[in-house]
Amino acid sequence: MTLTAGIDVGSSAVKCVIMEDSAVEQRLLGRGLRRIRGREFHQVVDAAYTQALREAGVDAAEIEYVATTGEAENVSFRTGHFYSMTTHARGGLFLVPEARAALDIGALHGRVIRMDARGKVLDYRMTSQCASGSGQFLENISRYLGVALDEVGSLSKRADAPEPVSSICAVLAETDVINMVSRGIATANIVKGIHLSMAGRLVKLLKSSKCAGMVIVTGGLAKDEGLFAAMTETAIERGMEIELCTHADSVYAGAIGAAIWGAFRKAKLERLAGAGRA
Amino acid sequence: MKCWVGIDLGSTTTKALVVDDTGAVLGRGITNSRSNYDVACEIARNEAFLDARFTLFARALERHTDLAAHAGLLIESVRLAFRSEQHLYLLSELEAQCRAFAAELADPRRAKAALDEIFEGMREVAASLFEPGTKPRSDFFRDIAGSQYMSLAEGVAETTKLPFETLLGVYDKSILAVESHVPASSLQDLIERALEVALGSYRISDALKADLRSAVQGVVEMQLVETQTVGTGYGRARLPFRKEFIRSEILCHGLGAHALFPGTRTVLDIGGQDTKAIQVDGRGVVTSFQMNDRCAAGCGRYLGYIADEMNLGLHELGPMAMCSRRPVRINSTCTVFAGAELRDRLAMGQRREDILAGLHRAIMLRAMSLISRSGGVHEEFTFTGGVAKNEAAVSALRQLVEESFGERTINISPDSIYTGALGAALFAVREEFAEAGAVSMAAGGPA
Amino acid sequence: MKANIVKEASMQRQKDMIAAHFELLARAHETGRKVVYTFVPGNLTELMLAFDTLPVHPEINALQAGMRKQSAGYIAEAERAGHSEDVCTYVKCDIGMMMKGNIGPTGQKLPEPDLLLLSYTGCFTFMKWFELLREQYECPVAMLHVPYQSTGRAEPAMIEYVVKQLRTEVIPKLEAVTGKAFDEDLLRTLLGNSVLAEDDLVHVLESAKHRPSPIDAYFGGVYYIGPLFTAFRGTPEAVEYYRMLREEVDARQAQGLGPITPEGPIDDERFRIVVEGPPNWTHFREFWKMFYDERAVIVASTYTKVGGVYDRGFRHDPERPLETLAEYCLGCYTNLDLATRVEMIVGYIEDYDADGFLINSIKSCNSFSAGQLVMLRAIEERTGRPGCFIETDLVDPRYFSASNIKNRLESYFQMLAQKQTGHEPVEAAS
Amino acid sequence: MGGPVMTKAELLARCEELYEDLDLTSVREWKEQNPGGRAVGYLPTYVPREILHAAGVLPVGILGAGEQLEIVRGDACFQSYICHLPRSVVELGLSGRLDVLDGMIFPSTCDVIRNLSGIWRILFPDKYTRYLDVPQNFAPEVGGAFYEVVLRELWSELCALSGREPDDEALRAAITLYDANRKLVRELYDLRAAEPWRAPASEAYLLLRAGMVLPVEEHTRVLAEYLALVREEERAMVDNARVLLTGAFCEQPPLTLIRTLERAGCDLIDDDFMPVLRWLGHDAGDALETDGDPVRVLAEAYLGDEQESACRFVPDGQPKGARLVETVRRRAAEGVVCAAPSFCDPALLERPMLQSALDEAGIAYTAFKYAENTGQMQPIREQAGTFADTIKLWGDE
Ligand SMILES: Nc1ncnc2c1ncn2[C@@H]1O[C@H](COP(=O)(O)OP(=O)(O)O)[C@@H](O)[C@H]1O
Ligand SMILES: Nc1ncnc2c1ncn2[C@@H]1O[C@H](COP(=O)(O)OP(=O)(O)O)[C@@H](O)[C@H]1O
Ligand code: SF4
Ligand code: SF4
Ligand code: SF4
Repeated sequence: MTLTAGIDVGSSAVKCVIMEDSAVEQRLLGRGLRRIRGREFHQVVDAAYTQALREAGVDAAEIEYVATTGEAENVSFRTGHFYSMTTHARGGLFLVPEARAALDIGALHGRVIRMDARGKVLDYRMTSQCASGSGQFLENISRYLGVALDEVGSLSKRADAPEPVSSICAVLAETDVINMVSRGIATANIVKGIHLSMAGRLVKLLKSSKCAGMVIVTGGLAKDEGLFAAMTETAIERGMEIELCTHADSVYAGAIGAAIWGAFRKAKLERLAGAGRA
Repeated sequence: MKCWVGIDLGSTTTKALVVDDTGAVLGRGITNSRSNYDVACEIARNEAFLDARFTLFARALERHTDLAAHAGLLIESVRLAFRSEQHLYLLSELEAQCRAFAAELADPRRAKAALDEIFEGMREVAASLFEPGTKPRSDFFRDIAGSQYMSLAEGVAETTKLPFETLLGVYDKSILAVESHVPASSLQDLIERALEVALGSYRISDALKADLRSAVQGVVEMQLVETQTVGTGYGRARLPFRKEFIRSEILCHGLGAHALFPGTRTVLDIGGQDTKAIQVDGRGVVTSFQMNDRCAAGCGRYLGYIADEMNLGLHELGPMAMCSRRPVRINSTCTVFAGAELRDRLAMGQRREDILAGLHRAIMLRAMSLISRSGGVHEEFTFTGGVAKNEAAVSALRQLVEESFGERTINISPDSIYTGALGAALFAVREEFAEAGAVSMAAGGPA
Repeated sequence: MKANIVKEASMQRQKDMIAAHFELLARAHETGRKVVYTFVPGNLTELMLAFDTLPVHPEINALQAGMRKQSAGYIAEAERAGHSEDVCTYVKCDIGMMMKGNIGPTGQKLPEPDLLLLSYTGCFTFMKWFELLREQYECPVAMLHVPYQSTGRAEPAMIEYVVKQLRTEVIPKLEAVTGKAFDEDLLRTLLGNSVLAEDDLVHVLESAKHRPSPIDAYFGGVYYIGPLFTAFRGTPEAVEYYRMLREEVDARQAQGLGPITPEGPIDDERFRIVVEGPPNWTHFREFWKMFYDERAVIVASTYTKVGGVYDRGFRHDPERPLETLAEYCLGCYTNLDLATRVEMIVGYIEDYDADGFLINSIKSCNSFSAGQLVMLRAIEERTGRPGCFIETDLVDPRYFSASNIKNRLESYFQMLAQKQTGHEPVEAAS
Repeated sequence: MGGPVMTKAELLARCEELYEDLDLTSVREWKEQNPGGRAVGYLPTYVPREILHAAGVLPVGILGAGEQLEIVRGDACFQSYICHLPRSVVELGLSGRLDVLDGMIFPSTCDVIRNLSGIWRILFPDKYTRYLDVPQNFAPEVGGAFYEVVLRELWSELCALSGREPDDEALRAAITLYDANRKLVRELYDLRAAEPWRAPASEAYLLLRAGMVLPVEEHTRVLAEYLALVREEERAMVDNARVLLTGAFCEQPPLTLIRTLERAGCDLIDDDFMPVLRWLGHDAGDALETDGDPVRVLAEAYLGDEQESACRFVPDGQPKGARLVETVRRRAAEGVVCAAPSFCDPALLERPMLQSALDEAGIAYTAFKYAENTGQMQPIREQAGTFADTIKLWGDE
């Protein structure tokens, strides 16, 4: 039994998990999530970590490997760091064992990671560096529209005539949206329009990485059922043979993957050390 | 009294300006453009007319032998009292909205308790916001109320165990509602109430008080006839005006800057999502201009995102950046990534002041390129638009202009944000004279 | 052009010519005619016709796809296949079209090429374009490297180099593909036809010097150059088309009529503008409308010189068939250095008495775009007339921001109006 | 550099100083020490530096301004969708930093560089400006003959600039000098491929950048010293992924990017940085013994060499990417990083062809774009790190 922690520092939130690894099986014991929101990030990491430990009922001293991922290289108490696509693939696989690709949608990026049954990364694609179509954009717009983030999804599903968003740039799209409001377009239709435009980009990414079969959506936007529905629609429309799925713990995928690789690495280090001694 | 109006429907703010037949400014109004365009116009226009009455009130006082000496202070306290009244009024509207939305939540009882606590806190602060000598963080209710609400809600979320996101959602929805309707209560009522409040703390003879009241009465009753309105700005196409009464913001900024500083030959306007470099001749007529391309990197909204990210008012960015000793170099000014860039650098251990200073310089660098594209700075230079209110932006600009073009006179008006509206108002005056077949006025109008 | 436009006979004629050409292409494999893909700038149409091959111009297909609103889908297809967002959208549109079955503008499937004739004039992207196509079609490429006129002159060594390549590379490959021997006399005859058509085209373009201009030399101009810049130069059909066009334009000019637009003729031109850069094809009508709504007429444009600069005196010379083709290739607009381009535009502004000029900077096309901002300053300085700068793309609708462009154009026209009228009363007042 | 033998750290510090020195101080110093000597700048890709040398001209590679310079006037000349290099070059020019140069050469590379030559003429009408056409037809009697004319013209123009007479002997000597330099560059790459931890890419990069400004004799000495030092040095092996970088042939990535890649676990064992140093893969001088005309020797050396580059046409019969695949195999690389400048048409249009060749050969790759002033390394680090993780965890499958 190995107890490991995974810490995923994103650009908008910190996610932590505590996992138990018995070499054949892993169990998720505790989770912690904190939005960063202008605060000093070490503080946020501590808060999220404490929350996860508390839920797991584990003491910090019991943790044998603290694995970080994302932008967590500065976490002082880490044991090792893994790159985020490696971890999202592994985490996605843990959550949905049939998944052969993870679509990670976070605050500033979208990326597709294709993997095999052991979590080996086969291919990956990222959205380009321009921020249009990212979670941050959605967040900004929903604030303008006065829609709480957790309502975005259900609202979008109520749309009857989605209004397309034309601009590539998220800032200019914001103006589009303001125009729509003043033209009296229903909020649901605006939100759906944004979801469709984001879905278009993300599905394009899936298509270019030649994904097939089960794809698990991870990251913060996995919770957004509206975006999920829009992506499913778009994928069907474009004749893609994929099945999108998500998981209640999708937002923790990176952290989970890190924790699992941490255990893997720890075992390997021990083997190496053992071999050294022998 | 006849007056002319210029409306600048910008991408972030809507400005209205009222001028008299000499082109002198009577009143200014400003509001967020975020809400409905028509409403934004309406609000800005109302505010400008109201402000015009303050100006007329001041003129009346100045004509009064005994009151003239007090005029400045008096007007100021009436104004503050007025703003305070207005704030309280909006706060009560906001509260009502929030409560209505909260009632629909899954746990209305807990939500109510949370709102009780938040609004109590907000009202407490509200009293002190408009005391003489305090500098408000922003001109906008949205910003002032928003930052208070946010910091209070954070604590309340912990104690009531209501998710912060939920509380935030309630606010976002409510502020939108508050911003999107023209206040029901007559603003004129407010002005009179404000006068009473101001008089309460003012020791002058009853006779003078009576004179004052009648001066206010006279001003309030005076008919302000909106003779002609010219619209401009990013959203001008949405204004319900005839085409002749809509002017490109380039021409308006050119003319406005010329009116403020007749020696101007180059104008830089940084608005919410566009940056324009304009060259004008000795009459304020535009001779060439350049605008940023579709990418909105480095425009005013950029600073907005940064302010949001730091939970600061726009007013506070400049002063903080000015405290920097070693600005960092920043290359990317993608507006949407602004927040990320900031977080990234904070995580790297760089100082907030230094990052901010770097960001301001990066924005002005982009602007400098546009200026060079339009032909450079050879004579007097005027910086207009909202960002000109930001001292760090101005100081970066001064430095860069000197580095690239040598020493130049750089004009900044405290009313820089109204320059476009001023240009539009002057066009309105001119349009009317032209229509009447009279000789039109000099291009700048008598400023 | 669409039906609601005033139809001139030449328009119908051009339509018929194009339809007939695509008909031939559709049946090329039945009839055994060889198909050669090639480009507009520096095209060797007479030489291709001398071998009885049928030319296909990928750029024209791309622009047609743009006008038919299909380009977005094609570009998306190419980007999915790994092409970058940053590169020329003509290429991506063409590749996407090929991936989706190579259905041409008339709805018929285009035949695969027997030869890719890469006469790459004025733009490096052409070279990559045909490298990409070669991977797909696995057919030979005849490469004709045309050196750049960096000092505005075609040096003898350059001409010699191009002629040598025609002899050792292009002609042998055409011979190999068609199984026909090179017939220089036939080439001379075809070149003779070219000259007639070229004379008439220049006459038409120069009619814009007249006030009011009977033509729009950009939005209308792109139609006028069609036959001469594509598959028809050297054919009797082209000669006849241009004679017809010339007569129509002369008639309009004699009657003092303005140019025809999709919403009727412009009868009272208000602004005369010179345009540098290609048009946008996805919003061609919308873009045009922004001009004719303000009664702005384009009196000269550089885009109508991409397939040959004829109005500065060049004509094909049947007496020196290969040399003249070499000189033609070397002289296409985008193969000229920037100073020469500036010179040309300044000349247009003066000769056509324009109020100002517009640069339509195309995201895709560095060949045109790199340096346009420097040209803008140089031209403004030389002529004292204001320039307007806008950014669009050829066939990627994502890069056409109507509100942004309209905003600029509106400001620009208001500025011209202020210049035209604003000054006098001011002086009167002061 | 000369003088007492330096330590490796000193040597690299000196190179980094040269890399960061946008004012071309070393060129100024050279001109002071060589009265009457001329210095002429050239842009990336291939330029026959032997001709410059033979004309008494110091060739100075102008590779942009990296991440260091704030761009104002350069941005005024270029739209946002054009790569970064020409902006910084214009900025360098307009800020007077290139005043020490007596001229500029713009080798045929792409439309941007081509048009930049015209911009240069407009902005600096008094300076010698040369657009250098390079043939895409590789037959000696066609493209070769044309190239010879071009080179002779260049030579006589440069001689006019420096007040010398074209002298075959001088050109022959120059060819020999540059051959010696190329030989050491090849050795450096061989060493990197064999023991990448000895000569990390970030060091090699600095070393090669020094070759852009130093006189060839001195650069050859620097290379020799470095090679001698690192061969002796005790340096522990590092377990990194062996990757090859392609696509960076013109606008160069900033040093921090190369360091980021290394830190993310990638050893760059081959690349196409600064192609002018490696365009000719063999000794041109060998032909001098059989052909008396050094200009022709140089022209044919160029034609005959099969350097694959996005700006060079691949004639029929040679599949695109074959050379890349061959290099991967020869260097025993485990993967390819396709790194291209943003908005670089040649590199980006080429990319799908290279990638399909890699796919076919079963070689792993990852791709991203950069600019010479890219500041945000985070996405690149994530991507390269994942790539290295993948190779390290499963590379041998
Ligand atoms: N309930 C929700 N519905 C929609 N979007 C959400 C929700 N919760 C979080 N998000 C989005 O998820 C993003 C954060 O995702 P995350 O994967 O944590 O990103 P990062 O790792 O970059 O911090 C935020 O930008 C936010 O917009
Ligand atoms: N008080 C202030 N202090 C600093 N910056 C301000 C202030 N007010 C507005 N701004 C800046 O000005 C921008 C809006 O400028 P404005 O000229 O009104 O733009 P627009 O006309 O596009 O709405 C805002 O995005 C903000 O960055
Ligand atoms: S277009 Fe918009 S999102 Fe993209 S870089 Fe520019 S500001 Fe950022
Ligand atoms: S870059 Fe320009 S000239 Fe070249 S193929 Fe594209 S559109 Fe044509
Ligand atoms: S980076 Fe690419 S596009 Fe830019 S100048 Fe170099 S080769 Fe040309």
